[in-house]
Amino acid sequence: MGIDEKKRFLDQYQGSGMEYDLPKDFPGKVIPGGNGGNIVVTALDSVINWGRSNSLWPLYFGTSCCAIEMMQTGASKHDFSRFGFEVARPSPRQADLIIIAGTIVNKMAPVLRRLYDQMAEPKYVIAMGACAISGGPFYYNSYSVVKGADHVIPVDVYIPGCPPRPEALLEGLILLQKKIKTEHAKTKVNPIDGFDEGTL
Amino acid sequence: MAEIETENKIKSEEYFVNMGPQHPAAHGVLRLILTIDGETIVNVDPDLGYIHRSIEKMCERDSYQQIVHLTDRMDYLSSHINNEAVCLAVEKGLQLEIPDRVKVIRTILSELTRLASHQLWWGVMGMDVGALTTYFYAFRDREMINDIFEETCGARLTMNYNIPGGLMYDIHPNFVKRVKEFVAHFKTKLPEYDRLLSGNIIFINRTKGVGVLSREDAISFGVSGPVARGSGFASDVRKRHPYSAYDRVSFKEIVMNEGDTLARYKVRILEMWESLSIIEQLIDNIPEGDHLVPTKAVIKLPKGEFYQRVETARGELGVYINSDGNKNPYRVKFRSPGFSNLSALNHVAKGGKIGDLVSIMASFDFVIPDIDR
Amino acid sequence: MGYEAIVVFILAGVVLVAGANFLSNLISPKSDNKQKQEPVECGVETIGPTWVQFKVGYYLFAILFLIFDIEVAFLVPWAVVFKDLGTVALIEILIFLAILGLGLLYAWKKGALRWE
Amino acid sequence: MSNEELIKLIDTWGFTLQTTEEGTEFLTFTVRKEDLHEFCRKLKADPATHFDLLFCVTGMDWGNELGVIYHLASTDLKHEIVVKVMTADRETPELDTVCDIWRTAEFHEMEVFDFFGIRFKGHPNLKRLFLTPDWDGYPLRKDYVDEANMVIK
Repeated sequence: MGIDEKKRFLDQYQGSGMEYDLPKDFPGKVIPGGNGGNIVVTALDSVINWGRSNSLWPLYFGTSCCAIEMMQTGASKHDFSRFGFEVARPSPRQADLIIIAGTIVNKMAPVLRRLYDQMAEPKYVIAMGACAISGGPFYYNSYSVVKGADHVIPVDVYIPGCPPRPEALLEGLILLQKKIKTEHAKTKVNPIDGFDEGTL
Repeated sequence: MAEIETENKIKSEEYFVNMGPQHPAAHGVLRLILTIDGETIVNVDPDLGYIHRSIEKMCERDSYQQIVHLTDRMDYLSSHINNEAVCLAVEKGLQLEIPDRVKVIRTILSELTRLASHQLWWGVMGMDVGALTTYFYAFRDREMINDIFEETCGARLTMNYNIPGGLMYDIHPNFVKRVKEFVAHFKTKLPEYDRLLSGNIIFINRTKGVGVLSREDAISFGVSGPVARGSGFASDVRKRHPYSAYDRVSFKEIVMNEGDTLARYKVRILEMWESLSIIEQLIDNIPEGDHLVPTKAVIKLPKGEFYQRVETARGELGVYINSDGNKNPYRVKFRSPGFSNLSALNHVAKGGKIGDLVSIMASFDFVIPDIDR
Repeated sequence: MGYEAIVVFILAGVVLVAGANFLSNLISPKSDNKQKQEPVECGVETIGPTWVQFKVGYYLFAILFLIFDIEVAFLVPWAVVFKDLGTVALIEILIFLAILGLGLLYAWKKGALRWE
Repeated sequence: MSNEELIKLIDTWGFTLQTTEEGTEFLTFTVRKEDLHEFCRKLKADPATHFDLLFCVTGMDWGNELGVIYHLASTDLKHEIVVKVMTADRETPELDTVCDIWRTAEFHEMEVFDFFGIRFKGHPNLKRLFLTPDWDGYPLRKDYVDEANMVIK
């Protein structure tokens, strides 16, 4: 089946009135997420987005093994301060970005949701590692793992790997910066508004 | 003139503070509910489970090869040693004879894991006590070990290089060369660690005489690892129950009797030297032989209980497998070093300041998924 | 005569502060919910009453720091001009320092700095 | 002290015990529920045995009994034994605590209560350590079923 028949579903248009053209056999339901991308960006927006994307402050949020790879990325060899992520803040009030590095457990989910709510707008979320994407190695037979952090908060960038290499995390961070650069202040919707947790 | 006691001494109430799941000094998601009066801590009550991933329940439905992959997500800083623990337990159950080559390689990789874990601990302890540069020094050297692991085992952190019966594949041709390079490099860097932090007067004031754990309490709390050896309780599993190639290497077990945070710090620093000397003794004469004893695809342990303990960077990890003869175990219990060490935290931190609690926790070197499993 | 610098200085201060606040309110998206107002305590809600009478030592330390902070604020203009004021200014400042030093000694002896 | 001497000494204490050595590498005593506390206290207090290190506490569900397995070691006499205790009552299983003998048992017994539901008489603050307080059921029991969270494979 060639590419054009099964049109690859790449971008979710948000708020610009364009209908999603879903391929017929698309299994899941589309949850409107993200801050809207690929919209023509005015001059003011490009300045704002340039400033915002190059100075994202991550939150100290490492639950398990991926946190070690995040620390490696923060250290000297794979330095993520080359992209402006260096200032990691412990308090959600001063952070723009949560890198969910590790497994989210049922007991931790309300904590993560509360931290996300207490962050100032505009805020972004990176799900780092297989556990944050879908529960990872703990998907089967585990009674306490939330199968994916997007059951708790809307996620912008997913980084696969268990744990992902520092280069993979850097690539995810750059992807997030690209996404921010295409934001449009007028039609920017807070991702939490249309967010539903979905079933297991 | 004596300090005049004011008649109406202003009474201050105790209140609760969460040193909660998301806290820079918590090294993960450990929540401590502190009852404090001003700065002094009255009681530390841990509330765990924020990273409890029910590994023991999963093990009851996994085959033995699959259990090995779960253990390095438990104490991810000594992941190789955890894998080795489960593999040794399964090999003990099957009475498998492991070739010498595998034993020596496993020991070298265990010591490299211990070094990597102690490096990270040293970097983060400095950061917890306020010295940020130690973080960058430690992680610079840790990257070299990660490169060695990546080349030989394929993964940097959670390397599932061990399988019951030996190693997944043989070591990389230039493994020996790179390990020698690393050992030579790190021998010049370890004194730099000492110069950077050990002699610093602020660091000494923050750690000397802070969080003293006496030997009887260390035993009564079942504490193990560098925390126990800092209080004079010699609990090194590599000496008491040697496994793999530890019986053919000579190394000193470092025991200090002061029992305070500085003693625990010194024990780990000197242990790094011991690990380096162990690697040096083994790296040159890795015996020839095959790297794997082939086992059946579906491993069935005979009926009975098997207990294997290993010395991880944090203490004694015990793997208790109760098998009733079919392909997945009846019950698996991991005796986690962090969990027993945590039971001593309240006793040690009581009466100190909040700042002391941070340096005590850094010296206990908790890894929270190891506590929560 | 010479006051323009101060006016420019004040203007720059006001413009910078007001501008930063106003601009950030203008372009930042807003979202308000109940949990955003709650105090941040490591991701969980606070335990027990938070408006409690805590240790008075904090207040004493803060007051002592404040005194010596203001003292430095007085020293700075003096330090700029004391060269051409001669020894008279020096004696005055020494008296000023002595008085505050006496205050510190008194607080020290009263045990304000002891933390137990 | 070797296992035989241990067996002889412990028999002189007059507890009804089953001692076995097959299927495990440790000398295992299965003691009755009622005299668990007394047996453990003697094990630590008696200078000849002096088991002062409790290094592993394992909750067990043997199908119809619930129980706890204590791995004990003596740091100076260098010998190790395993003490097992069972209770057939699955609704409100109740055992004596040993946390006044070994301080670490306080945490381990909280864990066993959390996963198996075995209450320990005399434990200072027995509460759920890992799971949320309103969690129903005890996960590590064999008959635990939880369709909401668990994807069985």
